Amino acid sequence: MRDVMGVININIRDDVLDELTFSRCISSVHFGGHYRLIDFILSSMVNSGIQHAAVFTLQKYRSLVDHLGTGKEWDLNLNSKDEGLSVLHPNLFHSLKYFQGDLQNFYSNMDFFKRSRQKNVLIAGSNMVCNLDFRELVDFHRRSKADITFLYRENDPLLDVSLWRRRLVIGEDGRILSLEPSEKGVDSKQVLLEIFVMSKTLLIDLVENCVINGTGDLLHDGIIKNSNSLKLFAFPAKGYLGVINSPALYYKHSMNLLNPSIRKELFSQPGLIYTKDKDLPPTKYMRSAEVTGSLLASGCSIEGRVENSILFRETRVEKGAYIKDSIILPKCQIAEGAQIEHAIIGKGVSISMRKEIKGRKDNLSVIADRTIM
Amino acid sequence: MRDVMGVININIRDDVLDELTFSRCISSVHFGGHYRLIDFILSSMVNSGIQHAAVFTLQKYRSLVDHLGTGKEWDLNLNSKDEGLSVLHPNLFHSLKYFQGDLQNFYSNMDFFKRSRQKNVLIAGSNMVCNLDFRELVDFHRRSKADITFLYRENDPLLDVSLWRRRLVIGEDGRILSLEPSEKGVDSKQVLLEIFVMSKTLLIDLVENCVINGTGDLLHDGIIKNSNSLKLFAFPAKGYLGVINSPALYYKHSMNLLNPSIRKELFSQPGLIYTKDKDLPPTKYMRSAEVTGSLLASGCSIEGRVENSILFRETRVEKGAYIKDSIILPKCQIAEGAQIEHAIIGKGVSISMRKEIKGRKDNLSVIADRTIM
Amino acid sequence: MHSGKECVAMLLAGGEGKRLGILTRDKAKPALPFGGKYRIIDFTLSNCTNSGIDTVGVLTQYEPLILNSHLGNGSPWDLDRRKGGISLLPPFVRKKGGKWFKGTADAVYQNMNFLEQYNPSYVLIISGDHIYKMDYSMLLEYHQSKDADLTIAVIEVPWEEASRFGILDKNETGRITEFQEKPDIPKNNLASMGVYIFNFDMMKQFLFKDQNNIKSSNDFGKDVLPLMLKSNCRMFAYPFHGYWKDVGTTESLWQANIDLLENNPNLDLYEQHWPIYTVSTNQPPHYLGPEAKVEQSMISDGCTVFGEINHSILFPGVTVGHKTIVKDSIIMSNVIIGSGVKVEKAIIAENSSVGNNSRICRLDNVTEDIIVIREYSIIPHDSIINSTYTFKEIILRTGGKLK
Amino acid sequence: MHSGKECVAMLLAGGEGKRLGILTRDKAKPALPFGGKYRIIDFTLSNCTNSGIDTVGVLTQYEPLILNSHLGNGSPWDLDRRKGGISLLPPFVRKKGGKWFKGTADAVYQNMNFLEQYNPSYVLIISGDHIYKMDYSMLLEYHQSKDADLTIAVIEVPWEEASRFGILDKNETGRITEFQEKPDIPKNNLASMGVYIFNFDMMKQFLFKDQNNIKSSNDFGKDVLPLMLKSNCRMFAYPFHGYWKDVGTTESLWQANIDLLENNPNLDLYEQHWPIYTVSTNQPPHYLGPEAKVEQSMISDGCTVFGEINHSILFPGVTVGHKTIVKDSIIMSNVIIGSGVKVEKAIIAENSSVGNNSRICRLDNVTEDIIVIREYSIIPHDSIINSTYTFKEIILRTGGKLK
Repeated sequence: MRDVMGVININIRDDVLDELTFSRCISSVHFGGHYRLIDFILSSMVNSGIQHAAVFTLQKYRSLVDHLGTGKEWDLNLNSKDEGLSVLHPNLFHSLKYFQGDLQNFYSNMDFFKRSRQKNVLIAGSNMVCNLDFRELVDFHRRSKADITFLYRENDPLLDVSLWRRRLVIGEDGRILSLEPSEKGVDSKQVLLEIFVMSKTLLIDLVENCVINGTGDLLHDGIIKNSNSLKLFAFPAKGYLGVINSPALYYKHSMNLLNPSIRKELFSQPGLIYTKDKDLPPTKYMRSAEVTGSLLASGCSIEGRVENSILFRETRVEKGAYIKDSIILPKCQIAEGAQIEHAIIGKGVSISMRKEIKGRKDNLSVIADRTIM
Repeated sequence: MRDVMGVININIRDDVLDELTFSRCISSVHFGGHYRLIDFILSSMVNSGIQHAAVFTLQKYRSLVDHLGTGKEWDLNLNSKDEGLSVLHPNLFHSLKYFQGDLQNFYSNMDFFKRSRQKNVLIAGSNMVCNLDFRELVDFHRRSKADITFLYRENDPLLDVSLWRRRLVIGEDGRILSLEPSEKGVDSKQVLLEIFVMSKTLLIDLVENCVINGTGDLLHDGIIKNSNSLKLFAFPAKGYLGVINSPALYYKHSMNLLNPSIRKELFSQPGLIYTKDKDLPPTKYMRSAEVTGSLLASGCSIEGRVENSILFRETRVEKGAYIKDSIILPKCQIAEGAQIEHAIIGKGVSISMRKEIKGRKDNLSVIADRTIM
Repeated sequence: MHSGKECVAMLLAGGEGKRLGILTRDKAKPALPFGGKYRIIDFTLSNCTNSGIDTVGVLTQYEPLILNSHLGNGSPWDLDRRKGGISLLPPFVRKKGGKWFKGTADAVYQNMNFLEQYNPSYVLIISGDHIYKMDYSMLLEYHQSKDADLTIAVIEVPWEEASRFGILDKNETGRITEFQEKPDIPKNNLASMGVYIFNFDMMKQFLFKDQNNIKSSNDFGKDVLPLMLKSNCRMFAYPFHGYWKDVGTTESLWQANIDLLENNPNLDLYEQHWPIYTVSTNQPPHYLGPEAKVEQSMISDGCTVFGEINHSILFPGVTVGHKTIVKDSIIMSNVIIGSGVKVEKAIIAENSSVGNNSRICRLDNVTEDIIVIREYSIIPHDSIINSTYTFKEIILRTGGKLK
Repeated sequence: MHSGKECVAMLLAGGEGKRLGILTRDKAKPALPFGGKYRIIDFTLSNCTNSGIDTVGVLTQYEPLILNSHLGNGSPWDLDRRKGGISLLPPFVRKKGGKWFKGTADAVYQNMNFLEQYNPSYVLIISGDHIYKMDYSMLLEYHQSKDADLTIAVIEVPWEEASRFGILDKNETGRITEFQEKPDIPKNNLASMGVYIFNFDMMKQFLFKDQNNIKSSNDFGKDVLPLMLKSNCRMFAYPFHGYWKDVGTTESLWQANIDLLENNPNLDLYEQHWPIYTVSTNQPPHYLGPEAKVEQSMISDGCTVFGEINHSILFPGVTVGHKTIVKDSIIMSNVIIGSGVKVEKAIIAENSSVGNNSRICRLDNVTEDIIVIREYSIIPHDSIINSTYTFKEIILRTGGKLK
């Protein structure tokens, strides 16, 4: 895998996650108790033997850059000798007011791609919850002599297929036979993922041959528009997979982690999921703690009751507080007698005594970072 | 010095250096054969025992971020445990079209300053050629119980005093007695440098008490306007010092490095100047090489004649080429018989056979990066 | 800065910890797990980091393998430096062979080359056996303010334990007037913590003198300090008042861990300004099952608990089955405890597994001993264990009983 | 990946380099300066980096101090990793003492714990004594494609030198049919480069067998390889055609350096895709004075030259005075040469100084010997030196003469 560069792309607008992306980009949204979304795709790359990962930034990337640091948690040295971790900043000459597709991001970093040693690129979105082994994909891509090979997924009810609006037909050998537009969304049971591999030469060609007008994206304007002249293949993705593009899917995939078999699949096979270590002591349970069916990160202090919930690091749950079916981001204070149900509580939120926050399963209560209630 | 944070500020517009800053910010302008301007102030900080340096970025910072890397060349780990190197990116919600003073840069990073462990800040511009020991300054600052202590310079003909337009009077104890505006520039022989130390609390007060309208700078709008209510002191700067704010001063201070005593003063006392290592072999001189009175970096290959000049890394000077009184940035090709005099040749420039580029001492010829002539 | 480092630390990490029995059979004492996720040496290393000391020589000797791999490149402690950082200093083998260090002073003397390379003004000597949080930069400031040749950090110990320590006396300026290593009849209870700051020049001088004395055991406490006092060196005592523990026995290791479960323990791991760093386990958050019950306990990343945890500490990656009760116990990393098990007042060391329906607890409630299960033990289903389990790996028939 | 690393390198760096005389008095051969700014070990380490091997155990033994400080945390070679990176593996001292490795195979055997920790599929054995550029990932691919147990990189050597090497024969598939370590009468000139890739399992098996043979010298070439061949293992030869040099003597060290001054040398240090990494000196660019004359030479950072340099190599930080002539010589780091000096066909080792108006050159032009000045030598003004200068530090009266 040494000649494959992993590229973590920004392929959707941040605002699809509402409050969760108010002060950070989607790659650095908290997920699963002590991770950020980018950890999953980045760890997948590292566990697959990729030694050079490039991460695009666009807007609100301060927390992302801070999270990635020198890359040492993934054993990738930032700016190391033609390998390791590269952070690709956007070209500040362009306007940044709105996200206008990823082509300009690729284009303004063409020098970087031309200079790099790897011959192939594996491009993936940053909003995937997964632990994928890309070696089979790359092997298949080589054997099939494809121009581009996509990962695809079969019969996955949680995948939002409307994104593609294409009718997908895959031949027995994995070749994509048809990718016709379909106004009403897709009725195919197979959905392409925004994870694909191609040669670096082809990437450079696609990007440079697109009319660069500051808008457009690689997938639709670079690949799909040219799909007649490209040999496109598809390879099935294995293992747990979540594509997070709405608060409802964020909640759904989070709560799935309370299922032991999903947790096992996601966090240990084929490799571990790495993240930035916050150097915290274990979580401490006091005499009055009552916690069941929940996932808790380090550094919490629990005196109250927690049920079927996910608590990120350094949250304090006081005596008599009750948290149910909820996700609590880092560093919250839940005071005595507070009641929280079907809610996503942002980072650093303080919930005062006896306050009640009750959402419904189909209408979650989402509290923005640092709110004091 | 553990409780002093070094802050490398962006205090002037990049365009004062014309072609040299076309594709990079002033901090990352090449200087002295294999350095970037920021190396001097950053190494000064490290050599003075400062263990936490924060570097502001604003525009065109890609080469700067790349140069700083993980900070390991300065033995500062990027994003390490409350020390090391911090890169402070601007707030992208604001417009970036024009440089509007540094206050907004400080303001949008207030959280960072509040969170950091150090009690004092030493703020310095990024366009200084120097090798300063800040320990005496900080000691003096502590002993004098000043609010802010500036470094100042006496009788230095190369300092551009017009920047300040203030009449400076320093008392015997070092206290700044007067800092009156003076329309016609300054006739004082003492000039304050944009290097000063104060407590972090005062910095936060100054920044937060300024009306934040997106313009204005810390020095003029934060400090000088409040100079009546602040105890300002000044301490003399020792050793070689260049403030680079015009192409003429860039050339002047560059050529000064051909003076052995200046070189010795700048590169070894009180500590070394660190920079990113490019892993290049030594420079190779062929049989026909004729080089005198010049400074040459690594990885060059010399067959021609070089006189009273500075050559950065990986430049090739062919047989019969003649370079005189010039500065050649990295990776240039100077073909057979080419003649270069009183010129600054940008990075990656190719000069073809027998081409003549002749500037004059008072009117240098400056060739932009990657030009092919 | 300039040519040298101001202060370099020499961390003595070769201790065997004999009285800790099977827990230190395969690792040096500084490598012992402590506090739910740490190893003992993490405390002194984090003290260095938090005190701004960035050059640490770690003197290893007894069973250094686990220590070596724990320390790695030093990055958890921010000690992965180009200049300085962590250097492992095992005993050195010359052409004619090599041998262990004679005493603590010999260990430092044998690594004089390492120190010379940094040419520090001061050398800090610390021991990887002790659990405490101390700002060495304050100690250094005190040392400088006293213009001392040597400063010793001291703590008041219970009178009955005083004869286990180096005991000293000082005058009102803090200058040390008397020093006795492990006196039979201690004159007071002011004990050396084994934390010293030397002026490097002075240290060299006395280490050379000590090496030239063939009768010397080349130990700081026994030989070098008394010699310096006799030579009228300026030796000062720096009083320390916080938590400081040398866990010498299995009982004291257990107690020091269990003490952390108090509401306001003497050793506070949660202080933001003084974090304790250790190697990341890269495990997901811990999970408590639908019927779990956890009280007065500390649980680490990667644990999965279906049963009941009471007044206990779970290190990372521990699994506890349904209807299992763990009480007053310390369960180290990656231990797997099956269903229907009862564990009481035990230490189960790393990577062991306990089969379903086993009982690990004293039969009588009279003795106060701790049951210790050695690392990598495999305890079959339905076992009954009521004494220290010392086999490294054993497979008994189901229902086996160990006495 | 997963639980282990695919390929871990074991770099043998304990070589004494006896025939290099005073140059290796205080440092192991892999630490010898070469090529204007490197040390010999930089070539194998850079090969690892450029081949994507990120875990390297460096087996040190003879005079490891300079090597240790050169390698540091491995960052120049991008080997400052959390998992893997550079690990220094000196001989280990157990309670009963320690001794040097018996042979190359013993050195690897003694560090089996280190290897087990990574549990690699393959182990690459290389020597820090050799200067060459090789892509080990191609070697590994070849090894995998042949489904080999062991692959040896081989090179054709001049017939007259063949008896210095392990000589082998292979069939048309590349499979090795014969292997003889340093044969008196070599049957051909295909020599082992001492670069091996083993399947880890197979290596373990044969290292254990070899240790059980008390008559064995525990050397790869002498014992393990012949044993494997006898046991009918799948051993293949990987032909290498580039530059490869084992600089065994002072003369060959001088020659290999001087060869770099050709217009198109066999060893090209300037290839962009295969950089050689080393520790940064943090020195400014070099300066040539107004009357300097430099021809057919290589000059490094931090040098200051006022005189004439002809067909010579200057390492970093060298100063050469006015009217001094340096010809056909290698001047190592931080040497200071005064004014009016003549140096010809000499190697001046690190940190020496040569006083004004001295002459360092053969009187007769008949002998071909190189004059070698040991590191840290101080040569007074007006000295005349025409034989190897072996004193570490000497102060003679001005005008002294050494024969």
